[in-house]
Amino acid sequence: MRHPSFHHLMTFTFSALVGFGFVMNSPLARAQEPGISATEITVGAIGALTGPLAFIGTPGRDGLTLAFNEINERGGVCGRKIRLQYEHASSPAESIAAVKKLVEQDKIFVLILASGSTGAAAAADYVREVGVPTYNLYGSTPIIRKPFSKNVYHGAIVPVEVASLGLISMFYDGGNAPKKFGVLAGTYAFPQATLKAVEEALKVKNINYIVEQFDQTARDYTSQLVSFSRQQVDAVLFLGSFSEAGFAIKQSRELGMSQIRWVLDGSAVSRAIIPIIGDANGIRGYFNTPAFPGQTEAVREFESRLKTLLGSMPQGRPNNYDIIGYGSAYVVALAAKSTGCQLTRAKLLDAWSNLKNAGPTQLGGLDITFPESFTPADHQGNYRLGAAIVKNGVWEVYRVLEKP
Amino acid sequence: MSDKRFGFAGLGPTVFILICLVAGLALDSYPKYVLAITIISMVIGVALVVLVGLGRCITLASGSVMAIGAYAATLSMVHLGVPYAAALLLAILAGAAAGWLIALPGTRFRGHNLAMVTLVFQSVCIILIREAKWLTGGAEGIRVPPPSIMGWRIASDSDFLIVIGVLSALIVLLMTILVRGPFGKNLQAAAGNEVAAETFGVSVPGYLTAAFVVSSAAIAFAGALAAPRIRILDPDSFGVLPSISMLAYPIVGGMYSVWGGLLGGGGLRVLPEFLRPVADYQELFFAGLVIVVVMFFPGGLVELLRRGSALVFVRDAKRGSAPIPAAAASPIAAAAEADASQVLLRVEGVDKHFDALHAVNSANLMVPVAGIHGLIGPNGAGKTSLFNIISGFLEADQGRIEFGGTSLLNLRARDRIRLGITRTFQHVAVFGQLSCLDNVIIGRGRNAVFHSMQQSFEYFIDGPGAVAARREALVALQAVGLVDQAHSLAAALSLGDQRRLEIARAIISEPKLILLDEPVSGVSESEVEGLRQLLLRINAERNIAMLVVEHNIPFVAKLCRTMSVMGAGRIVAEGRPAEVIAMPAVRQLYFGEESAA
Amino acid sequence: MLAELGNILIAGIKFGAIYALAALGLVVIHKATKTVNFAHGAFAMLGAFGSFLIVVHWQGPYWLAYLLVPILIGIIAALIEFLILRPLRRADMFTVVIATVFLGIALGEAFRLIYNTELLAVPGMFVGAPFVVSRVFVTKETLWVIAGALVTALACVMLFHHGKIGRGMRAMASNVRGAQLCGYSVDRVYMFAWFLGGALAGLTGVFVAPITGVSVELSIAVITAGFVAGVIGGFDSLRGAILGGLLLGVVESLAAAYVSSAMKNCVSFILLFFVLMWRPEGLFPERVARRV
Amino acid sequence: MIALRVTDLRVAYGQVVAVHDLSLTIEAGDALVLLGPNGAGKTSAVEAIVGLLPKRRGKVEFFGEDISAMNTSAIVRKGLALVPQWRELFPTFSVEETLIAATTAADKREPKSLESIYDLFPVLQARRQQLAGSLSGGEQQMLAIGRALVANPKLLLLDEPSSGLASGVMRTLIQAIKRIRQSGVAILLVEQNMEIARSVGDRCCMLAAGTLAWQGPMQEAIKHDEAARIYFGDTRA
Repeated sequence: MRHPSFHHLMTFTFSALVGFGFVMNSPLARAQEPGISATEITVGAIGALTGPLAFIGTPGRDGLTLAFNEINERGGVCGRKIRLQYEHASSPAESIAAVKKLVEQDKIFVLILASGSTGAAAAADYVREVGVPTYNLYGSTPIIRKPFSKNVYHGAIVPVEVASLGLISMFYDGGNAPKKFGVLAGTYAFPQATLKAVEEALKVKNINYIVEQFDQTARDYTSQLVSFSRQQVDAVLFLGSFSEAGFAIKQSRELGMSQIRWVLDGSAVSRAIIPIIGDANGIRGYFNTPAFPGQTEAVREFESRLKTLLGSMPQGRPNNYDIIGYGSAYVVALAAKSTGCQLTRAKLLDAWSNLKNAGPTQLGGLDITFPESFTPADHQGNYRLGAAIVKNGVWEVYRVLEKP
Repeated sequence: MSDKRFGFAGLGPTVFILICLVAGLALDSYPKYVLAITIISMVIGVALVVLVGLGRCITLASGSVMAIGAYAATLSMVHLGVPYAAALLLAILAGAAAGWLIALPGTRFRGHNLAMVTLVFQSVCIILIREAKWLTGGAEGIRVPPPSIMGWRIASDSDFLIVIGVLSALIVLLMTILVRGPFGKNLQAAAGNEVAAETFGVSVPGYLTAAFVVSSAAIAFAGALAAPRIRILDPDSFGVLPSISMLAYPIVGGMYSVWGGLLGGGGLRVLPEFLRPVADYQELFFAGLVIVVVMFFPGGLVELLRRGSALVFVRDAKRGSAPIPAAAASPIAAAAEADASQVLLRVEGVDKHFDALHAVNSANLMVPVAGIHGLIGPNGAGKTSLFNIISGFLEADQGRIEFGGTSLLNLRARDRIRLGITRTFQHVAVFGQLSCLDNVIIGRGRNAVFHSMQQSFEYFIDGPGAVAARREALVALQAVGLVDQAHSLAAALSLGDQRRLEIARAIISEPKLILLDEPVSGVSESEVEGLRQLLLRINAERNIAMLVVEHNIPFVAKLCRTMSVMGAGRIVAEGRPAEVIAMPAVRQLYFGEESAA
Repeated sequence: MLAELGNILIAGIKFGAIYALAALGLVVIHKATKTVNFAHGAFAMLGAFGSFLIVVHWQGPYWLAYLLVPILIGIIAALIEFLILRPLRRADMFTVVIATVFLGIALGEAFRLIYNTELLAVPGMFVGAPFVVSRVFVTKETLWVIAGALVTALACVMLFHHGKIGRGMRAMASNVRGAQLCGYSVDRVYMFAWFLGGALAGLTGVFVAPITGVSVELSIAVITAGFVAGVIGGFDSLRGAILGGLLLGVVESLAAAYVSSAMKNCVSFILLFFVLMWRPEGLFPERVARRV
Repeated sequence: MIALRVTDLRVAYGQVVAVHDLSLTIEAGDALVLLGPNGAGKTSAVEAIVGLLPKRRGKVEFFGEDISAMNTSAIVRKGLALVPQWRELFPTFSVEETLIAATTAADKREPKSLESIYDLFPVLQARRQQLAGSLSGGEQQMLAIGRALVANPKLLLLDEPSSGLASGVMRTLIQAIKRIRQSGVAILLVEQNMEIARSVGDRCCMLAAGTLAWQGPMQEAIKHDEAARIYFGDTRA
């Protein structure tokens, strides 16, 4: 540096900035159980609020918020209100930072992961060491589930091995027998995880198939579709988001490939796919809850409550992330309640591991998710999927895919 | 200005990181973690100062380079069982190789095309990582094993903070040494004024390549340090958007100093932690911040703080200004007649065409040893073309140019300094971002990339070589009367003083010949005479020959012993100034035919 | 096999026509003002969003979107020129590139904040069964996009090369001082060039909305494709931009079909790389008169 | 009627002062020559007058109107045209299109017909469709003058029209400039070349090192050998 005074100032300023921030934010250690006070239970959650994954994190936050508001209006759990502390995090690095903040600084009682697969995976890796009760809502990759950990639970999203079997079974619904399978998969994280499981399942079943891939947010599927057409594929399994699925299907129609039976991965099953395709009747896919928005009274009521909360309803919502967020909030509340209000983390883990049929209805919420059950050896709360189909321009769940 | 330097200044950034590290050890686990990745961002910020700030190269490939480091280290640990320390070294090598690869096309482009070339590298790299599933785990990511160094398993937050802090401090120290030493100065010179840089042996492509290699190696190292801390590597974490955010580090912090990189990288990484309550708006906030900085504070935060500190602390500008004893100031007006038989520069039959224009038409010229020769002529006479041919910036179609018996044809401009030819420029070409002292030091030549890197260490410890260089430079500055300004930025000088600085830079290498390109153009009347005296004195004291192209004929006439007059590409007259000016042919050249009568 | 190739080529030309329009806007701004607008993709995204508002949100007629959106985005672009680029006119290229890069990010994020959703779908202007000619399928929508985008692009080239206002921009592109001496005002011509570039971006957005939907990613997709197409064609040639766009679309399609669908983007980047290295002036540069 | 009045004009590039406090006037219909060696600041002065260079200080009035703060296009539209030293043509424009482009500068005044330009320089008519970049140096200079004339200016600034031209072409140019003057257009000619200066100008201003060194009738300038002194300095000493 040119001037010593400047050099000192610089060192001083920056150290002060760093030091000040952290000291101010670090509370004194409390003797109490973390996240529990006489009037409040603090629940932490992470998910992306900006960037390309915001479409998962934002509905997650909204669903959780709606459910906790309802619970609190009814007096809360164990005489305490539930406070949701939601932190933005997208990449693995951000996820770890956010989780550390929640666990170590905000002293949350329970952690909810509402982020995409890789972020959740990095965070899960950390919480396994810390032991904070953690609830993974949306992460589907095996990397989160393995190795088994007694403080990590998984909710509505089923493991890819289960989902892939459910997906394949839907091709045979209504007495259909596909001659040749095509798999159209995105090159990014979660489609790749599902692809791996699907390929294994197809191989086991000795089914003849071909795979084509596309980049995230791809909009031109002509070459992949032409390849399917060349190989006379009559059944396509789509692994990707609704927008990608929508444009792929739209283009298949434009290429005259109207005989294909489409089955979509859960992340692609959304209302927003209909306006892209236009006539979407007959398209199938699984949904993570027993009813599609609009299908039952309960879901319609959910939609109107969510709309009240948000002011207006963005296009394509509520989606499965909203609904899962809502249902999962109730599961957390039930787990807390079933400790007999002995609110310690150890008791919570015990109680959670023995929860049966947990869901919103047990606490007076709306019946819109599959009830979740856990055992000490199996922390996957739900194995069921709703097989959905588009009829008259709307999605509806036509049967429930049970655990294979 | 004293010969003494401010000793520990260069250690500042390193010490600062170590202070962060030590202070961080007392903190909770969360701030420890944030501090660790903040320090990593600081390293990236510093690395980008080298490339973006000093080298003025835009890069959108930082994300992929970081990924290369992170994956190189992780994959070698996972698949080959390489220990962490060796994996870090591998990451540096991989980063350097990546930098070199980007530089291959990268040094050919500036601005938006460079942005595009780096974007190509970035995208292709990420696609390859994603597609090589068998190796990298593909898009789902790969778990990074917990590292250990010499049997010490790095597991706790403190362990990580120590490893990251110490190694980052080390790499920042290396970068500081390079940035502050001749390497950094020459790089800035190369990016600031290519023509002038080449004249003094600074190879522009060489330095830009080095900038890519050095900064990429450091970014890759940062990636390798970060890998075990972020536990899961996946290609999307190193995509285009992170690359763009990293580009903001040096811009927001301040592009020209190590502090700027530290402040930008650290500040932008730690800011989101403070912005958590308004997390939805943070990306918008960042983008807005960068736009505001480029529009209103081009110097970044560092410049802002510097101005702030100037208000708080009174600058002790006069510190240690003990001038070198004045040399005997005795301009020798009646310079010795040059020995005309000894020819230094001989130009014979040089021809140059630009399409149909015959710019130089078999021109002959001769400059004797220690002589001063002038070249004048009306606009468009071809003086500049001839001058550029002699200085190596233009190729002749035909003819011979010999300097002390060696042919100058086919010799690059940057190689002429070795023979003892230097020059000044019509449009002053000082390196504005550098101090006068550093400007002059570049004039010593010996500016090959590796040499300047070695020299940077020498300068950092203020070794004998550095002291000698500084002394030589001060002597040269004194010769032109600028010794008091040695530590001012060249851009801050008056035009006349910038001309003097150019002369100091041209004479420090003790050349045999200086090519002076319009040395008084634009200089105020009062400074012209001073410059003339200066040139005469330098010629007399150092026996340096001069070739002067100038429009100001009275000035040339008084300065030179011989001169040539050019018109329409030909040399029309030659001889002593007074004789030449009186020639009818010359009058005709300037005033048209009738006045010659 | 031939039908297959036909289908692939038509898809390539459809996207190529869009790329051409995107590249054209970039080139118009660059040619007249020597600025590369990295926020161009964000302008197109705003255009697509405008089309969503008019067609879906307010249920307006489609032609209104084609009419209003380009004007609106043009005005926004001209405003940005006035507020951000004009103060930076004397700054170096480096600063300007950085400013427009982050401007693009800022616009994208602003959109995301307003409409927090993954994608907004916009219906096509035409519906109905495709035409079939020996197993080659062409929808009305595809025809409309190809014809509409190319006709607008050609009209723009005509305006630029023969119109009065285009003459001003070309004069400015050719020689700023000379243009001023002919009575053209730098401020006005620059602002108009940005307006025109913005309008082209807006139009790109309206054309592309039914094909891609409206999302933040659209902005990166458009700027990348537009830039690559521009460089391939010759960054200062309007005709080159159109040809470059079409070429890029077709090459991408063929590569995805016959090389590897996962490597589609790689191929376009490799094409760009080779053009930059071996023909930096582009494949279809403007003819340049010698002896200036 | 005073066509142009320049008062205390100073032009500088950064720290380089190119023109020091220059004052001069041109009567309507008059012809003034600005002489001086290279680097004397002549070009800077005329470029500052038409607004191509920023003025540090000083005032420029055109037919009584203060145009100091206007930008180039506005000044040109007032009827003050410049033929710049480097011609600044548009190489990709044809001759005809160049002339049409310049009609913009006529603004609300009536532009001159292209025929009148072709009448002045018949060779341009022959080259009507040729690109400006492909013309010879002399033709380019004619086109540059034609371009300035199309806007029907009241004052024409010519910056070294002779530079780089063969003597035959120069004579054509001199004739043309004389004709332009006869049509009532005032002329400010910047020259190094005495021959042209003499055949066009009545009055003469000499610049040296950015300042006005001498002014007076053209004949005086030659008789008193003023030019030689300014160009070559006092070399007898």
